[in-house]
Amino acid sequence: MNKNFQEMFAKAKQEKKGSLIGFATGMDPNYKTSKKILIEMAKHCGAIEVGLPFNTSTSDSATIMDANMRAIKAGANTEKIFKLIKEVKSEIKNNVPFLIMTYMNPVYVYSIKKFAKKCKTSNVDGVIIVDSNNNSPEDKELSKELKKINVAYVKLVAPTNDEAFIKETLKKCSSWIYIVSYAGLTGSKQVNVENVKKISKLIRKNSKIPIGVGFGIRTKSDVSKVIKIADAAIVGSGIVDIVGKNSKNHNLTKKISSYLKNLKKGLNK
Amino acid sequence: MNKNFQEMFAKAKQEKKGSLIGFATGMDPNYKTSKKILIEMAKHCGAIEVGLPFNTSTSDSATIMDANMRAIKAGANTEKIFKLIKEVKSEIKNNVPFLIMTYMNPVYVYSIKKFAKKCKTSNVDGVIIVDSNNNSPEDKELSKELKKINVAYVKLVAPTNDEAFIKETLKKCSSWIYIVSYAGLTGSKQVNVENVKKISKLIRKNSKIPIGVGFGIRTKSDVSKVIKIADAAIVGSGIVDIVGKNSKNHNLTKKISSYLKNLKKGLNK
Amino acid sequence: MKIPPFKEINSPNKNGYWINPKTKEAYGGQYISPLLIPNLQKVEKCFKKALKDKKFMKGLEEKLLTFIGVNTPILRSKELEEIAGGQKKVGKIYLKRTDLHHDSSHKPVNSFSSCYMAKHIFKAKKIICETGASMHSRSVAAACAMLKMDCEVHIGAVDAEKVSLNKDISELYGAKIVVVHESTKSLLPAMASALRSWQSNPDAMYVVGSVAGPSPYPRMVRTWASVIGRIAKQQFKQITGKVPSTLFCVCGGGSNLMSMAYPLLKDKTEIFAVESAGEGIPTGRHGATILGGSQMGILLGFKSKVVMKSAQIAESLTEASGLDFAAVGPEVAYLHDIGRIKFRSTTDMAAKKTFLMCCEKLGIVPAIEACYVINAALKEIKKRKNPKENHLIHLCGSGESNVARMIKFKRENE
Amino acid sequence: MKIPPFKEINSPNKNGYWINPKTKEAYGGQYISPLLIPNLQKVEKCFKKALKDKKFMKGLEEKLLTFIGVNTPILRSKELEEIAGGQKKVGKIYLKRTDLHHDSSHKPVNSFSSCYMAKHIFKAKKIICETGASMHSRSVAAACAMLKMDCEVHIGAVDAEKVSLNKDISELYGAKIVVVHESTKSLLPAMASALRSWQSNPDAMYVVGSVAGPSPYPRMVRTWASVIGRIAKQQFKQITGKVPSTLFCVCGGGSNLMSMAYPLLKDKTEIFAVESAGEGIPTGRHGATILGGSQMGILLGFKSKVVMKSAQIAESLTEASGLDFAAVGPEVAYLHDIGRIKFRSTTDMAAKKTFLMCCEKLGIVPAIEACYVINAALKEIKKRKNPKENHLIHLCGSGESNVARMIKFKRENE
Ligand SMILES: Cc1ncc(COP(=O)(O)O)c(C=O)c1O
Ligand SMILES: Cc1ncc(COP(=O)(O)O)c(C=O)c1O
Repeated sequence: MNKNFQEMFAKAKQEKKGSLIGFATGMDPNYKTSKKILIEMAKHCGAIEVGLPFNTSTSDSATIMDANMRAIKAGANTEKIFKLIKEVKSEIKNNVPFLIMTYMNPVYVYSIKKFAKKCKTSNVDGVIIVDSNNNSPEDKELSKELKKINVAYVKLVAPTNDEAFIKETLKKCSSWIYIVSYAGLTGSKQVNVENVKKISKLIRKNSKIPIGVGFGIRTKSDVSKVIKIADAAIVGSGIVDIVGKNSKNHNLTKKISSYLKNLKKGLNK
Repeated sequence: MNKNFQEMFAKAKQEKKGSLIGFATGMDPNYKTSKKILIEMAKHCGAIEVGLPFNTSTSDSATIMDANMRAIKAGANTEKIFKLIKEVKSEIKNNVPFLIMTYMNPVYVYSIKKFAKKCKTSNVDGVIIVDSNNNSPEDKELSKELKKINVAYVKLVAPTNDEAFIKETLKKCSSWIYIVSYAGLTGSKQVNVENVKKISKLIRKNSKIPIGVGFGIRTKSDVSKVIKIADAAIVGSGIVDIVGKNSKNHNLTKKISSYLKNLKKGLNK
Repeated sequence: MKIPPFKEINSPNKNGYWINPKTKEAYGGQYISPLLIPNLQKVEKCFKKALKDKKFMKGLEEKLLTFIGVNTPILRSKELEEIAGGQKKVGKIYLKRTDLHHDSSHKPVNSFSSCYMAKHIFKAKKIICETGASMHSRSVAAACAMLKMDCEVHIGAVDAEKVSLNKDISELYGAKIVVVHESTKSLLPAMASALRSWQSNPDAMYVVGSVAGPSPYPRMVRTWASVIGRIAKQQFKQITGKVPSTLFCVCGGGSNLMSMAYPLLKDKTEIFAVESAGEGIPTGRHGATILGGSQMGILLGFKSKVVMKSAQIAESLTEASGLDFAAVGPEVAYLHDIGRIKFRSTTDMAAKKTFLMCCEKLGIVPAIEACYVINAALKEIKKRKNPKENHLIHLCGSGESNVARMIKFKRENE
Repeated sequence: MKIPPFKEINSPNKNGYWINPKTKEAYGGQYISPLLIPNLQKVEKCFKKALKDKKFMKGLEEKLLTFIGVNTPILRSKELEEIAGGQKKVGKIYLKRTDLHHDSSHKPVNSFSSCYMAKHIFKAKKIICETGASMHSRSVAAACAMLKMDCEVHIGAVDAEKVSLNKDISELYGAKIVVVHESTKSLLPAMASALRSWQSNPDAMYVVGSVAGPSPYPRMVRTWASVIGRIAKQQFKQITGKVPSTLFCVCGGGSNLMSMAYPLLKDKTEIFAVESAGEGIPTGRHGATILGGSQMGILLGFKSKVVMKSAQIAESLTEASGLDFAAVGPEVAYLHDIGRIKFRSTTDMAAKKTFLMCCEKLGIVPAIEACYVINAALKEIKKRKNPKENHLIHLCGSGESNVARMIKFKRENE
């Protein structure tokens, strides 16, 4: 397991709390502001997912699609997102782990080996590839490369997946596993607690790996419900929404900060 | 031969002149004005064709189609056109022969026998049916009925017709024969003198019947050219044009009168 | 697939008349300026020559098969059977898919054949035609494009608006479009205008779009068009082992009706023709001839049943540009009067609803003209309630050019 | 007429990849949220079951013959031969008349087959699809209407304007239209939008409009669509005694190409695919994938040749909504890379002129997509100058929905 994630989950356990994982699209609305946002998020979140934008994403709602397009317009590409994370990590005081969340194309085009190496040199702690299939040669290669360098390969499981699929996924998954709480796009529905319970059970039957839950978590009460079952709550659209609506507002980071502070109140086990 | 036509051609011959036959749509623009027009025309023309309007005519240019529609709007029907001719003839001082020019439908619908009888009682001297085919039962019946009562049955021949057709036509034709001077609609082109020469020759080979020429005769010079070859020049669109453009003008009959006076200067053989 | 050969039955006499044996009434003939008589004689001669010319017929049939695509299928419609009450109650319903022709209607079969004859036998350089729904003009223009002839189309101003897609396609094919602003600004004055134009261009050939006009057109058009019915009859026998119990066709002038009915005239098939009742026959605003109070009359070169006001041809009115005609072809009137063809009618409103129904339930966009027949057929089939019958409906066209008006109708009615 | 049976060749491996034997490059696969993996497995299972289910296949083939009308003719075009230099110089040119299908393109063959499977084997109540030229949506919506399923169509806002006729017809068939305002507002974002919608409706079945998408779609679509080529191959042999010397198809995603090419892959036919060069490939404003500087990439569930700017999918641009796609299907990319299919391209301007030429010289209104292939085919045929060759061009659609834009183009250029 990646060291930073290990520490995060251990600390939370000690405090009888869950962890909050925040998502923001890298370079949304631009490099400078994105950097400020990520630094601010690192004060409140247990871990941070940075979206490496892809213009033909297939699982994102309009909120995150728009963020992707803003970032691409601002010049976002794989190289710059690595640079952004590296700079942010060097400026923050803590060891908050950072993940890159993206689709397979940017990774594949960049070259999987090079991408893995760059994770290491940029202090990236984990990678999530939304559209990576267990059977694809790219998935195999990426999981192998990330394992070598102890970067977490966090994989998604969804309410439609059966135990066989979850078992297969667990073989490659490292540090934690990501439950998609409903059948739908990021931020398009309310978190579905029943689904989470069902999938968690299947995971727990097969593994002790920490569980993060994402899709549809926006409020303190959402966080609270999820933390009763899982180890981490992932908040994406809620944050990206604030960025989208306040991209030229001087109070942007303050707004994010107070939004996250409130969510954290739901982290008690 | 109808007596009035006989007299007309005889008189013209004596004077070494051709005859002028004028056409106007009956009841165009309305009953009263049409009556004035016809009375005025009777002062200048050797004979008069009165159009019994049909809304689906197939050989008329826009000028006469429009006249038809004005007359129909003013309530024209077969009965009223007969009445109009009868009244006009009773008011004029001379024996100018009147023809009804129309399509087969109004005659057929009115009943051919009844139509022929009505010609007699309304002092109609002749009938022209633009779309009557030599082989149709209606043509046979109509020619028979008109013959009985000595009403002229004037038939059309065109530049596309061969000698056989002309011979066939002559069998039924009485009082005079009508040469269509070109392939086209009433008033749509200039009179074609070459055509007239060619057809006249074919007629003359087979008959001594007087020849009228129509289609495209508008000016004194047109009349003059035609009268060199034929016995009568028929002017239609030229008159109808004046009616169309001056239907509400108090000088309408004067305009027609001076138009006809000028045309008459072309009648010398 | 070969086209079953033509067999002449029900011929008109030498002057182009069908004679009712009981009443002696004559239908058809040739009522036109003497100017055009030689042309009509030439058309007739060419037509007779064409039918006997094996090379011509072979060339024509190949083009009908590969250019027009006359070998269209017959579709069993369980969906319509369901709507009519279920196959077990009303029998089976089949649709002849003439909508799948090149240029989307039955018209191209006659149009192409006539133009092919004009090119190779009449030796015309120019074609003149009139059009209602612009299905005819579209297919004449297509034929002229392929055969390198000039094409002049007469269309009423109202129709030019209503079916602008088909009009635009005619123009893309290179046709010269003459917009007619007379009387109803629809099919009837357009045909008068075309006939007038022919008189100014007697070297051109006129191609009529229905089984109307002066002799020999009614006979020639139904002979060419009957390719559709000859194939359909053969197909139907292959599918059901029999000729259809009933045949339903819409009737404007009667070309799609005759195209299907002609090869079945001597069979036991009950034949129904469907007219447009417009806003309802009693309102006087309709396109129904036989059911709309017609009498014998003479127009546009032929004698037939016509709706008139005193001696003037009445102004028809209907949503369907292809049915906007106050007369029917002479052979159709004759077949009605001798009792061989029965008539029904459908209002514009019912036809428009049938259009939406066909889209939503069949996945087919029918020409609006075809909706009149589908509606009336369903009613008749329901009434007959005979599970042993096999019904054949002529889906005589596809409705792309009606979409603009119909989507408006749909949105206004939701 | 029976549809020649399907024979599997060139299968992908069990993970849905075609493997280039030389480079070991893999094309295809399944790159999608885990949410949809079970659905894709179910689609694959249903597809395999369908192919083996005799009753299903019989029912499907009957509908393909009578509803879609797949038995369309092959037309010998002497007019095109003349344009290319004369038959004596360049050989014979034939057009496969897929434009005569119900709903006017090759799309309905796959659409109907997929929906029929969705109904009878997958047991879906709802279909989701994307569309470019709205030919696919139109035919999916028609199938859904007949099969009583809900239909949701994703269409780019630009295309919704461009091909509004087809969009309106989809709506008349009862489809729910989702207009997509992202990126190019055309086919590619529409497909992303459809895939997204499927994640929110995993009980629905997704029906792809080309040989693209995650496995098993590329294989399934080409298998269904190959009905067209199976019939065409048989017809061509009947007409000429041989398989075609050359085959020309346009290539957007590659479904009409594969529909015709698949049954000829093991034959000697030289196969050409034609892409849209838009305003010219060097301008970067085009819809050409293979010739437009593509590299291997992963998008919309599959790995194939893709035009990209850094790692982002490039924005294609072309007059033809059906070609507005920066990728080709994986099997197509594979067949190109192993040298089996050659590529050519045509600019928008040349395609538009070809559209007018086809109208004026052939009497055919082709889908604008088909004009790219006709133009390129004529060039290639001229160049080959081989009087012994028999050329086959896939006329993959009819252009009613392009008429509004093309009549404007004609009028502006006269
Ligand atoms: C599709 C369609 N059906 C029917 C008709 C009616 O004509 P007819 O009765 O001559 O077949 C038309 C005429 O344009 C038409 O376009
Ligand atoms: C008529 C037509 N041809 C071709 C295409 C291109 O698609 P594909 O290459 O998948 O056949 C389309 C797509 O909409 C189309 O509508």
